[in-house]
Amino acid sequence: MEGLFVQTENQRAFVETVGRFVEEEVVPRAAALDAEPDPAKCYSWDIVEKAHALGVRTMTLDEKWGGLGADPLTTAMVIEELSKGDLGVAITLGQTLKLAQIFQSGLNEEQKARVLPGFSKDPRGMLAIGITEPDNASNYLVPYPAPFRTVAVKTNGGWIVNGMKHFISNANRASHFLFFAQTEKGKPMTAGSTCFLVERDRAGFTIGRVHDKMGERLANNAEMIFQDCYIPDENVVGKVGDGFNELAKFMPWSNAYGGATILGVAVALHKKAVDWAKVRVQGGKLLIEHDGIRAQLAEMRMLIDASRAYIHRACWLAVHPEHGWDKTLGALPKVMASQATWKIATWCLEIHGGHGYMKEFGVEKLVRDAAAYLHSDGVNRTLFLKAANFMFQK
Amino acid sequence: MEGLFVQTENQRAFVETVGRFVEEEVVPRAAALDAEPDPAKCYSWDIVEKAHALGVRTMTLDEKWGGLGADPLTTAMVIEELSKGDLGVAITLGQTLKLAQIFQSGLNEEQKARVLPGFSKDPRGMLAIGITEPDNASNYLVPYPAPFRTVAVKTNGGWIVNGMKHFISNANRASHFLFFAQTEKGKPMTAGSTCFLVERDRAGFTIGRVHDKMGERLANNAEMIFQDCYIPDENVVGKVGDGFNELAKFMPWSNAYGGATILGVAVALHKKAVDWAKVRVQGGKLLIEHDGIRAQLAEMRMLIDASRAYIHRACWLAVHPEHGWDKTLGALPKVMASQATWKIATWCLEIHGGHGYMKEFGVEKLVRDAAAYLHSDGVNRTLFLKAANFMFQK
Amino acid sequence: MQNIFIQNENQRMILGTVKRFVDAEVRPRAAALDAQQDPEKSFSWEIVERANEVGIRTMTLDEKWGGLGTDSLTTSMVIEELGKGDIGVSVIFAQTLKIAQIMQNALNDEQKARVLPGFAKDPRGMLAIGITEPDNASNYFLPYPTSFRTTGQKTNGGWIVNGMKHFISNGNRSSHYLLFVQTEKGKPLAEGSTCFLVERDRPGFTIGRVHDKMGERLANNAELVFQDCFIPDENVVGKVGKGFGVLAEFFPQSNAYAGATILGVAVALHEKAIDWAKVRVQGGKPLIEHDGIRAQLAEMRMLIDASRSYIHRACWLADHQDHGWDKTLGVLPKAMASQAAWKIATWCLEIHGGHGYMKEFGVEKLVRDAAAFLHSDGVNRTLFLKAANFMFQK
Amino acid sequence: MQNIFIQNENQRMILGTVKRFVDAEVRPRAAALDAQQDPEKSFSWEIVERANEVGIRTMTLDEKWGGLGTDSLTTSMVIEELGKGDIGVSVIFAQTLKIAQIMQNALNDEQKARVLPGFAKDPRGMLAIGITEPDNASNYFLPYPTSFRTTGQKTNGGWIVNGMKHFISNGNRSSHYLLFVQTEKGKPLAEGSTCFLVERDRPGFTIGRVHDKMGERLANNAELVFQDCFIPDENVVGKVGKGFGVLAEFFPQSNAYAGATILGVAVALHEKAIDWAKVRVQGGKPLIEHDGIRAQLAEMRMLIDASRSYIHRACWLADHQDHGWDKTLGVLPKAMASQAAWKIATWCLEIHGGHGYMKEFGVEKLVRDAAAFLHSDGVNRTLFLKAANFMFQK
Repeated sequence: MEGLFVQTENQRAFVETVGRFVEEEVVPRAAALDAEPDPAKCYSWDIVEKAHALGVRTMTLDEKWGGLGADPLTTAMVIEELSKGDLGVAITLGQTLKLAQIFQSGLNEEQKARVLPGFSKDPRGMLAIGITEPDNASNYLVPYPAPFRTVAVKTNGGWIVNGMKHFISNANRASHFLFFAQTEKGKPMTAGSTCFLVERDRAGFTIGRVHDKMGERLANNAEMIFQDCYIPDENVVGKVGDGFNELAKFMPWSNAYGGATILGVAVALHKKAVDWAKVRVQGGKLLIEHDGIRAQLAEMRMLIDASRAYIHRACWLAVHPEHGWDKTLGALPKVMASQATWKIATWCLEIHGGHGYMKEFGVEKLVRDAAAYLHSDGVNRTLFLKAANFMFQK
Repeated sequence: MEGLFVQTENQRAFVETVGRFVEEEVVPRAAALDAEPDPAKCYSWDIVEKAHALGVRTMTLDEKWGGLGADPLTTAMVIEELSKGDLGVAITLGQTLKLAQIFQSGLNEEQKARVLPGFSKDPRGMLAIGITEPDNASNYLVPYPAPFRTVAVKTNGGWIVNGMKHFISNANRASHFLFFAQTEKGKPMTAGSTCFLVERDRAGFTIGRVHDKMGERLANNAEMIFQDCYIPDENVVGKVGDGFNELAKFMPWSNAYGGATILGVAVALHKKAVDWAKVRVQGGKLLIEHDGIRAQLAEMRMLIDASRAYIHRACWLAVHPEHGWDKTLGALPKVMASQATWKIATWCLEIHGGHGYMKEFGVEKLVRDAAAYLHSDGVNRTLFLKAANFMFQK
Repeated sequence: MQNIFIQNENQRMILGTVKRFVDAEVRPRAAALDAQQDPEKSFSWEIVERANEVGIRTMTLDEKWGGLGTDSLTTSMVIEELGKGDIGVSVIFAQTLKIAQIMQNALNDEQKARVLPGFAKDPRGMLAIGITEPDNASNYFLPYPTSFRTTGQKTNGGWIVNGMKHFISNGNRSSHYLLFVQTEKGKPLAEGSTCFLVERDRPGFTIGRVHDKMGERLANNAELVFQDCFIPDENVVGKVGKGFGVLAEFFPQSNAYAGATILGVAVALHEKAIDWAKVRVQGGKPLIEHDGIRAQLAEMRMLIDASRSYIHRACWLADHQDHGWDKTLGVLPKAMASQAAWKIATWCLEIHGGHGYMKEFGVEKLVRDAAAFLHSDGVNRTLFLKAANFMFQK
Repeated sequence: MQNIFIQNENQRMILGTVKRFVDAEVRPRAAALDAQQDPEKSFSWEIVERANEVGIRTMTLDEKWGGLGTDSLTTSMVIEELGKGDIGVSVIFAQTLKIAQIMQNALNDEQKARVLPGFAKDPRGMLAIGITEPDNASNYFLPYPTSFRTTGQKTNGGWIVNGMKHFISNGNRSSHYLLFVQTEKGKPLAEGSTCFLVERDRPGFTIGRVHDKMGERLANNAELVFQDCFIPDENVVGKVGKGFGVLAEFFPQSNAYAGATILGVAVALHEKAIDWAKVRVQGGKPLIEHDGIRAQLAEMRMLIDASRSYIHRACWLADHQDHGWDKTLGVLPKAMASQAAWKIATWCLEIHGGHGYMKEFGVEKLVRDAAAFLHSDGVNRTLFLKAANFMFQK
């Protein structure tokens, strides 16, 4: 199916490499990791190190930092490929790939020189970004004029930060973080927050609970806790009080990455459904010979291909905005892909009957994974409202 | 299919009578009337007179007024039966059946004695109710504290009314009307409007445009226009300034009637789909032998039967509220039935392929008819909001 | 006719007892049992024993056997009430209550005298029914002319049974089983199978794997394995070769019971969604004040009430078949309720955003539970095909 | 790769011209033409002649034949733009533009020299293709091994054709036709049919009924009737007995063009919905400020953009098949776009309430139009089955 969309020889070759990595390193480990009751144990450094060895972990870094300089379109293809093997792995690495792009664009030269070489060399170098707070999820997306609860107060040569973030992907695994704190009281987060760079071992910064999730378990999400954490001025990213908007500029393809992440799950579900339909007999003939099932398998394909066309368009226009970038492309492709995936998950489960519900077939894991993107990267309804704001200039 | 739900011998016999009437008088006329370009010509007095002769037109009147005293459950069954033949006919008669119940409950003795004998005897006696105004549709349903634009000013011995109503079923066909006018300025309609009885030939009251509709064409909807129309005090229904709430008490089953009205269209569509599936050959076998189509025909049946069970429950509880009436039953059964019908309409059209799109097969008329109840008796989204207000006490 | 629509005093009393049982015994245990890694440990004898104490376990038995003799409508209400607490608990009792009804009708007097008193007295007495085999699920439903793989060979005074069943609810927990066995080779299962009564401790009958499921974990499903298991002639239920008729004849309400179980889950999800919508603030006001969410909560209510109306009607007509029982009522109500529950599960998850995905909120458990009935008691598509066979006499 | 995603200057210029044409010539005429009772009168030669003047009618012809030589991607953009004005106008030109492309590829040089100059010069030159027969619609798509009923008997210097086609777009309006005829009896149509070029005035070829359709009325569909019609050998297109390959080989983008037509309708509906939401007040504020409506308007946008991405990709790959053309791209994009359009039509109607149902607002016309592509160019279910055949090599 990929043949449809892979465009250049380079992309094709790299995606194939990633595909082999997924087959060899991810797929054999995924079910057992998913089954760990302790969410922290669902994470695999082995997979990360193997990805590092292949150059996947750092592929979005420029060549001068030791990467491949992959563009967003290629990166989206790689993320989808990872996700065919396991959603959590795609998130763990995808988050790092995206943040490496942001680090390159958003950090100043001193910061880059300080952070990127180490990140590039460390086989376990992972990145995370702290935005979501218990009472502040959609407010960030829509945006509603509320402040962050995580607060930074100016002090000599730096800032004292107090507060917490939750649901943060890679939080307990990352070496470097970006996070947002309110630096001007009484202002909404969009006008009075600042973006900071923080290192894992900084005093006053600790990791809270690792969240115990329904699915996407191979990725860890955790709380970030700040208690009188001192962060020096040289760790401010962009401008004080304006980090928020500045950063947004560097992430136009973030939503499309979210779409690619969940689309891999759709492809994996579709493959399960096709494979099962080819072996399961009902009423004396294979399921795949039943009209109703055949048509449904093709409809899944349609939803996957339309979603992918949309995601790729968004990735490409994000770097060629003069050809017609529209801000809705920063909100809707993930919604399309996650709705499609959820429909496909439901149908795949139905096609498998009772077998889909038993853990040994692997379908139920994919359904639990598929559920993640009804909310990840923004609840779909919230993203519709965000897009509507772009469309109608609230 | 009806055998499922018909409960008493009386009901069964009467519904069968109506079924014959539909087969003999409605079905043979419907396509030609629907095709009239002038909406006023789509209406048939012949059908009304035939319905009168059978006692259908007056069946909800008490026996002392010459009717059969049919209860809401029986009436809902009859309305569905009519609608299997034609939606517009079901609306024309259904509106009259419902309003006759309201007249009996809401009019005072003098008013009843003045109106009901004539209505009962007149073979063309039809009833209408004027609520909707161009700027006031959902405000009435939700309700939002806006006033009616149609205003009645007190004068000696009566009221001077000015304003207009639109989209009113039977407006150009009725002998007697109820309508709402704002009698207290500055108050919302729920607090400051009064219900009036008005006769067709009253000076200052005229009929405006007959609306040209997509479907349900055998029913007429028209504008009611009041220009310095004098209405005497004895035509006030209920209390001045409180007619609105008082009347609502008499109509708990109104929404279920709406559901029964559109459900008949669903049954007609289902029948078309089954009949076609039994004769149309695809790929060497009848459509009805294709898994996908068979399953879909059964799913239609499910949607119809669940809707009907819900409608009947609402009708029965409306007259036995002590057994568990809930106000959502006055808002949701129509939504359920109209959503089901629209899905069935879409599937029926798809099953017919190009043939469904050609006027001679009659499917496209049913699709145009089915569309009516996405809004009739309240836009579905508005009714959800209305039900939510009942559920959450806004 | 009353009984179709209302809860009488007796029902209200029973449901009150069940609700107290659910609140006191099921809810406090459910999350921890669900979280057990070993599926066997997700089952709780304490719950069974408490249910026994308040009379739930045996309520469908006639009074002469120590039960309450509840009719199908009341039983379905109880099953729904249990499902509000936990789907697995609802399933284990629904099976037992249903099979007790079948036994009372289908066993001969000697068998009843032999089995029912012990079952009634045993506080852990549970029942199971063995039909599904790895290659024979939908063939049983549709039915397709294949044989059961579990076969019985006639021998002196009885039958030697070999084969296995899987996915059997209560398979590892029951004291007595009804088992379907092919006793005439070369015939399809609908014509050549026999129903046997099997006791738990019969030599040659063992329990295989307990299935590890996505959800519905408080119920155990297991394999039944038969190796040269001797079953005496006196354990034949009904007539040899007529096993298939046992279910069809004695258990029309089975599908509606399944519908009641999943409906309970839908209600629990709806409650979660409402509770969350009342406390979660988005854009400065609680979710429940957002139009879109309000309308959705009302749509959930509609789907629940329409499904319940349909289920109740099916149960009542199953007990009063001369009032218009139709065979589609034995297959479609579960499909309706499970589709509704799945839609509600999806919406509930979306409304909760990331919180719904975390195990501590309990929403993700309900989603995993809701998924069970896309296939349990028959994949919906298969049930549609079965209904189509009734509708079109294949 | 650029060409997949962007509109270049040339495309922008052409689309500007088309938009002006639509605004000036199509929109002002559409409602009145749609309202004509006689389906023939819904067609407008004025529109065709104006389109000819600005170069639309012949734009797919190579420059040497007097056209613009537009590629498939540009052509699909033009077709969508026409569809925004009126679906029927889009259909009549999509047919002509598409068949002109086929003719350039499939006709031999003598045939081209004979036909194309005249077609290019004739301001009313329109084209049609005759495939569908009353008993042969989906058999052509799937394909199922039946024969066409329209047969050709070899005779001296040509063929004697008898039979009929129906539902043919432009059937009564074309100067030239491509016609599919069974020339080898006993073979299925995929193996024994031949494609013929037929001129309008050929003896023995007449036009039957013009079909009276629900919508899409500005396009005429008609029957083609052949009674002992002699067609000379030099009118055979391609090879005798190989007619079926003509389409498959020369017209991969046909399905995407159909998708573009219906996508135009979706865009028009979306615009209507937005315009109405901006002016209609409910509960004291415009609909567009209601969350539920805002989110829905954004979801429509998503469906439109995902469909368009998919259509554009299919068109581009159809012209550059070595970059990864896949046969499913020749069947699924229309299914995607027509499902999206139908959902949008339903929502647009709901948002308009009663106003959408009245003819004067123009919404009901768009709904009737949108219904056309549930079947046009293949019923969606049939297309899913066709795609499944490509995916699983039946």
